[in-house]
Amino acid sequence: MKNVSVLIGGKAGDGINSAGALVAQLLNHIGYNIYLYFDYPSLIRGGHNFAIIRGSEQSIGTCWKTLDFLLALNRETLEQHRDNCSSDTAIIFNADLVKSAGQGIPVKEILTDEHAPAIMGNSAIIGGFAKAAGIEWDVVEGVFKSYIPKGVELNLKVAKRAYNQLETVHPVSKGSRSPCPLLTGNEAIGLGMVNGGLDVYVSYPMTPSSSLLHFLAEQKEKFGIMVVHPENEIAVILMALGLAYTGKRSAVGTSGGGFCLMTEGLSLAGMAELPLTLVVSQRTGPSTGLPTYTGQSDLHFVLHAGQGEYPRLIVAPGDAVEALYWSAVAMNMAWKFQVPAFILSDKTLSEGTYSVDPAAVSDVRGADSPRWAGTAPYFRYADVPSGVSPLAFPGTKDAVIKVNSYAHDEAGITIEDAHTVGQMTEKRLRKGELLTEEMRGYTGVNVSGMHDASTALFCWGSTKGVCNEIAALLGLRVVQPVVLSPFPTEQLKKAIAGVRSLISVEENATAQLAALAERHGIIADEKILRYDGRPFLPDDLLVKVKEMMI
Amino acid sequence: MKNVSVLIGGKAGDGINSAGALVAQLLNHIGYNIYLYFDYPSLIRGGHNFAIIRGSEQSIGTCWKTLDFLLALNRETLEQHRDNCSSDTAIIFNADLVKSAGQGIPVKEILTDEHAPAIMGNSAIIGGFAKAAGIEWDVVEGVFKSYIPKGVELNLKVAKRAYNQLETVHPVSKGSRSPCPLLTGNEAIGLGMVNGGLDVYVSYPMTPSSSLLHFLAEQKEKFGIMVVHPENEIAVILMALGLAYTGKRSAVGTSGGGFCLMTEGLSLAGMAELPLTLVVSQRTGPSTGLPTYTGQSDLHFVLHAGQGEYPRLIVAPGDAVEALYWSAVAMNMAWKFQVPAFILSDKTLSEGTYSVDPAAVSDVRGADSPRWAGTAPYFRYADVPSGVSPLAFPGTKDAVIKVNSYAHDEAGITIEDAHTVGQMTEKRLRKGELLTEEMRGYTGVNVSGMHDASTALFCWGSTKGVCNEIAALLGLRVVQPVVLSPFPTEQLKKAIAGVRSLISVEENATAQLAALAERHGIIADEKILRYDGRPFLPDDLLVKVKEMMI
Amino acid sequence: MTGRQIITDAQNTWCPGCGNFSIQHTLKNILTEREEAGKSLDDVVLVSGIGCHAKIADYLNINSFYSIHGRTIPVATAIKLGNPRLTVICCSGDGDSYAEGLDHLIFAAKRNIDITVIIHDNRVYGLTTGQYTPTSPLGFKGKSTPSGTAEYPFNPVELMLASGASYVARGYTKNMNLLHNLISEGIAHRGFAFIDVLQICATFFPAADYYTPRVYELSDHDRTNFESACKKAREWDYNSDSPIALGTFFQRSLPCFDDTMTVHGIEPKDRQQAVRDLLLTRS
Amino acid sequence: MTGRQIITDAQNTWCPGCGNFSIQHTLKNILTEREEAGKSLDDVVLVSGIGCHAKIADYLNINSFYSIHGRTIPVATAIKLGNPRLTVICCSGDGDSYAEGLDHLIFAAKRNIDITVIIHDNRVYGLTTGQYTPTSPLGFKGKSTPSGTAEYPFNPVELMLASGASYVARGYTKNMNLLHNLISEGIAHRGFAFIDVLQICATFFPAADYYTPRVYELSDHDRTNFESACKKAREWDYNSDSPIALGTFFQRSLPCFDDTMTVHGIEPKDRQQAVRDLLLTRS
Ligand SMILES: Cc1ncc(C[n+]2csc(CCOP(=O)(O)OP(=O)(O)O)c2C)c(N)n1
Ligand SMILES: Cc1ncc(C[n+]2csc(CCOP(=O)(O)OP(=O)(O)O)c2C)c(N)n1
Ligand code: SF4
Ligand code: SF4
Ligand SMILES: [Mg+2]
Ligand SMILES: [Mg+2]
Repeated sequence: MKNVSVLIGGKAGDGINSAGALVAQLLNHIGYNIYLYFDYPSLIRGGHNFAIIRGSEQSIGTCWKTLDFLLALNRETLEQHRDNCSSDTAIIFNADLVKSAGQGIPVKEILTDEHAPAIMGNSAIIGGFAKAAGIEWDVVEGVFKSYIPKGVELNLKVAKRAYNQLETVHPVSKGSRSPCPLLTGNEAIGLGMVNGGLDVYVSYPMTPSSSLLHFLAEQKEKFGIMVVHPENEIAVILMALGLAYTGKRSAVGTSGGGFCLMTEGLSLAGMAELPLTLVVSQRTGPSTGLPTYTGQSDLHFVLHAGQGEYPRLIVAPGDAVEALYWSAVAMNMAWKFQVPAFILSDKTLSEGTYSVDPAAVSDVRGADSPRWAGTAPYFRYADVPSGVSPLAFPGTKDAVIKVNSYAHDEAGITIEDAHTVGQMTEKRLRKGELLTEEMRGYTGVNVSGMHDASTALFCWGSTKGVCNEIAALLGLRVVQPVVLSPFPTEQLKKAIAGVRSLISVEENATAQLAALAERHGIIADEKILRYDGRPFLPDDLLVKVKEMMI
Repeated sequence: MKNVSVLIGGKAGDGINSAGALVAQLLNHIGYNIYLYFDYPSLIRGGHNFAIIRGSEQSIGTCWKTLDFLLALNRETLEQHRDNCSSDTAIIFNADLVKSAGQGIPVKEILTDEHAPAIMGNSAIIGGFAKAAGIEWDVVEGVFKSYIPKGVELNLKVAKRAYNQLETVHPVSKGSRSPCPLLTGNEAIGLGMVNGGLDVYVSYPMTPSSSLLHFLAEQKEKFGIMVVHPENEIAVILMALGLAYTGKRSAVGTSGGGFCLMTEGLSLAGMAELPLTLVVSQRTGPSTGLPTYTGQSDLHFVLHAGQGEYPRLIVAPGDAVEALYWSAVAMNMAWKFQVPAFILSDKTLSEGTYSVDPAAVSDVRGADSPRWAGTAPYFRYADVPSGVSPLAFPGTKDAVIKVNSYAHDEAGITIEDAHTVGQMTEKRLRKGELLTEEMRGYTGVNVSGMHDASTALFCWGSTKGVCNEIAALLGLRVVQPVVLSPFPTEQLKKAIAGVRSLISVEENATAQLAALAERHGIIADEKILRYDGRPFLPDDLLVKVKEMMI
Repeated sequence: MTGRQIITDAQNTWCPGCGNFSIQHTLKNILTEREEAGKSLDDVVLVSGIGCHAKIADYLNINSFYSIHGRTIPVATAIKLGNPRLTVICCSGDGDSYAEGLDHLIFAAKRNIDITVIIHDNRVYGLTTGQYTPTSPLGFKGKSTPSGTAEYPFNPVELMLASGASYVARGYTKNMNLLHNLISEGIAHRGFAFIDVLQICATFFPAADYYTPRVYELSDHDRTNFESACKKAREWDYNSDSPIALGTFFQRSLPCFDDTMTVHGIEPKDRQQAVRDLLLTRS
Repeated sequence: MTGRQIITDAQNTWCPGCGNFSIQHTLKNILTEREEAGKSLDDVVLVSGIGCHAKIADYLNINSFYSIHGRTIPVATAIKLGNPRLTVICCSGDGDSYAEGLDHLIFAAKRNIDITVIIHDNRVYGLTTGQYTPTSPLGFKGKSTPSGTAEYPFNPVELMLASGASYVARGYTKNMNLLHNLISEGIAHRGFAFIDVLQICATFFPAADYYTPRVYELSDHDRTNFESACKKAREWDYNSDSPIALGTFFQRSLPCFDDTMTVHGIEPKDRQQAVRDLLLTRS
């Protein structure tokens, strides 16, 4: 068995997310690459939560519909996921609440016997799963010891009871890779930004960006960063710009509605040429929409947000490894060109968990704007050939540093004459050209699958995972632009050379990537769109792609 | 003489705008079509203001560089506009402050003699101009009596003194049309919205939209409308949506920075399906930019603003007559399809003055959504085939009217299931298709000039005026999409049939209309761009177009 | 509609023990009484923000505008302006109207718009899983401030008094009688009514054990006296330990924004004439 | 830089008689004194919004962040957080910080961030040619309210007291001595300093004839007493006729946000190690 798929489900408040993480670590520790998808409605207790954990010897970024194991903490889990079960699916359930075929665990009895509190019930389920999957006890013990913060011994006792009661019905053979770090997309973005030199993270909570705020707040001492949660998103972005003015590498994070409130500050960043990194994690829109579900419908908004014209970088990583890398790049490019740099994520990426090779952590900080040579007077907007004026920060001897939201001259003083306005606009445009040039040095378009296939799946962001899987099955090419602005037209043209059928696969209703590519002369022949908040599953996508290929 | 061009200039606070309006009325009353351009920096007193008033027997919407008359209230006017003078230019000036060739008026002396206050100095200049242009005294008298609110007799005395002192050096022959109303673009937008049924205008001041707020506030009793100026633009749009919920036809007005703050509310309008009319008047960006100068750089922002996907109407009128008409249409479409409808203007249009045929005022109100039939329960989002659910407003017997920013079911209750999310997204998309269909019944693309020319100027908004002028001179076609969303692809394809060279003429740095057209398969061959805050002048554009045509 | 079912069939997703149930129950009773008194519920509109509190828009079977985070109040203001015959009730959160959209709250008080604002003040962002709000005590350890906040809370009652609110009260979800009276009074009050409700968040700020021994009902208090209202308001600063007054701090009568802004609409054909007349003045 | 030319060469475009000249002059004097006292001007940052007041950013030859309308204060807050050694002065308008961005003002007070906020309170939007603001008197006829406003002003001094500001004062552009003292004190005050300056707008709100006979300087006033600060603050409500107190209403000492938020940065190589360590805990 090269692939294993486990679903654990229960009520919100049942700790499904952490139980899922433990299952993921078990599979990690028996040699698999991991992908975890967490599905939950917008409420705190009750409702139906579930996590799907997949292990594979290939690197993966999507679930598979059919399950090897279904771990049901309640009846609803069983009812909702019947469709995901085959006759081979091993069902493990809390026998106190559920009646089913498969193996029941008398959770209450175990807890009572062990004098353990109710929250340890999940350990029984996980212990049972381990046995059903034939995972050795010492793996369970090791994982529990590493990942259970409190009362690990008692949890182990509870788990062991279930372990001993169940049968190995669906043995999972060991995979070949050594355990590696598991990170959510948001964690990877956070670490990437830290690698890129992040000094201050400013954010107002908004799903699915909040877990990035929580992660960085939790780790702030460790990384020596400041984390600020202000009164609203308008304050967030203006604070980030104030910080950038003092030379601090700042970043903000939000989702669509919060980003709306940042657009005025974004335009200020463009005009004042203040470096800024923005994490925008998409969810289902419009408006409040589905806060805890995914979407890819804000690409054009992010591309054009803010009045007026100014260059911006947009990268849309497809998994945690890419997130780690590109977040550092974004931070660096913001500083190198004094432009806004976006890390465009989506709920699937932000809250999904992926295996990350630690070798992916490299120190990419380094890129920066030139610094002022110190000969007064200082011109904040010196009209140098590159368009990138040397920086100085307040407190620097003899520098009078004036940044300005108005049209301004080289010194940063407001002007209104046509000549200077044109001159400074061109200076900003030149930075854009330089950024385009710079990004040619990066692999802005990923190509995977069969590199010479004449049918290509055209995708961006987290749908990369599912596209890769389908491409492997059908022998297709996958073309995934990671850099979306400046648009990597030439790289993309190369990437699709020989493609006769370009199929855009997007989680929105209007095929936004396809529209963007069209503006650059690249036409998608077909579109497969999903806009109900759920990520594509390989099973469904497979059918749709096959239809297109007839 | 078929064309006459007058510039009047002085300090801010000198009343240049109203003096310009009087000159415009003089030309209006001797039979000319009028265009007035007003140029002023962002300050209250001092600086240099000027108005260029042009009269023509053709309908016009642009200035001409070379002047027939230069009326200089101060020395700066003379210095700044030397380039606009030819040997034929009649220069009239305040002899107390300016020394020049031409005819000086001893303003102080006249005022002293007539015991008139300083502010009446402009009347002397205008009187002098009238004489220099050979305009009969009774025209002056009539215009003064109609347009000077206070102390008209004394003003006339002052004017008469200057009139008597000067020579007719540059006689302006009478034109052939009868006097007609002169309106600024903003006034035309206001009147159009009133015609379209406006109940409440909500706005926070921001140049160049403020004069619309002022105009409607001034006229509110006359039109029976409410005008609200709240704490900021966020409140503005949310108030407009609250009003729409009660059945009031509301509109908002702003410019780029204020519009940023409205984007979250815009997305709410999209999701909650609340009708909303938005006036966005562009100025030079990014950020605060040049508040009193023009630009056309917010098209893509307006096209894509707000997270998520939902249909919207965008119309960009090219002059006051179009503004009057299309503003009413926008208001109606907002209500017919329960969508946001934009009137996209720019400083040149908003604050320019144009001749408007009163026949252009027709009652276009009428379009509306179906109303609820009254059989409870009421479903605010009834999934009818058209996608346009029947409306009811709170206070209606037995109707429970629930609007919602979350994904919701037909009753307006929050849901999170994939099926309903997809269903309601499709309902909203269907409205978009219907809107597209509806707009096919309107002339969404104006074609003027030589209809069969193989070179066409491709423009939008106020640049229509200057393009028309050049086209007339060079025998070109002008293709001006007024409807920008839903994009009138078919009409546009027809409009450019036979065009071999399509030249986009835009007041931005990235050719936004050309980019939009490209996404719809229509490629501009050349681009002429201006981005220094100043509108194109025919003289300059002529040179550039000729270069392209070589 | 009479005898309407006041609670919808929407599934309630508040946590067990959540104070929002008390607020919902109170509103339900008040609506029932209103119907019993022969007043139609068709004229009532509920406006909510986004957060746990806001789900009440789904649960009460009356007209509702389920708005966006922080923007409850401009919507409610406009609904009242659009149709002054409506009774407009705002259910908002402390994150909603004390953080994201504080300015709107202050302006509503300043304008004395005739709406009733109920703040479900659980002193935490519930729906986004537990971050500090402007009323969380100093040092509160939320998910965005795991080592404790660096900010004192502000006192919303004091702020509302300073902003010119004409009805200012504080309730508690564990004192439902009083809550009923305060909300009823707020609705009856002609003008802007503000009620800060100490709402128990069972999951992220379960403060009942703290509040219950400290709360007391205002008595012998002259609600028309601004000075003593301020004094009482300051007794508890949402941070330090002290008795917590519940009840109406202040009430006075002032002109309402919805009255002073009233417009006399004119007939469509008169409007068109008005447009024509206007044009005449420009030619 | 020492002995620097404190006024830039930018052309000044304020109207003749504008009170902004007094504020500029006062700041110029204060900066000169600072330099004379041996403190560098390199460590001073001026942050402004958008409006007539904000043009001061062009005119003073010091570090400046000419921000956007209403957003002066979050920028200033962050500059102080980014580099606590800097002296941060905010010049903001009444439209700016009482309307568009009121929430930020209140939060700055609440946080006690060590910045000095000078509100050029001309009680009108100057730069957009004369609309009412939150401090315009009831019935003010501005361009957006030609038949008079329907709103009472709020009292910013009272609001700031209720928000927890640790230094609260009011100045007047026609009393430059006092203005000098207040701004100097505000800058010297460790914590959030708020100064509402009654600034004459010569064009749209020429109120000198109204103010001059009514203003008086606070004396015999205990600025550490919150109750009496409130009382004095309420004496004039920005609307009715009454004496107008100038001076410092209130001052107290509180922990500053910039202190409590301070972070100890770590070296780039240690950071990378920290990232690696973190990864280890996840595998
Ligand atoms: C503009 C914006 N920012 C952030 C969010 C995310 N968000 C949803 S609810 C909420 C907090 C709600 O807190 P509160 O108003 O106190 O309500 P509670 O859940 O505590 O009832 C936040 C931050 C959002 N929906 N919109
Ligand atoms: C978001 C936004 N809305 C509106 C404006 C237009 N605007 C510029 S200055 C100003 C008012 C300024 O008033 P105030 O702050 O009192 O400054 P003053 O001119 O009176 O000094 C406004 C509304 C803007 N620049 N940005
Ligand atoms: S999180 Fe708190 S406020 Fe939200 S439903 Fe649960 S108990 Fe209520
Ligand atoms: S309008 Fe008023 S505030 Fe602005 S510069 Fe003129 S006098 Fe000063
Ligand atoms: Mg709360
Ligand atoms: Mg002002």
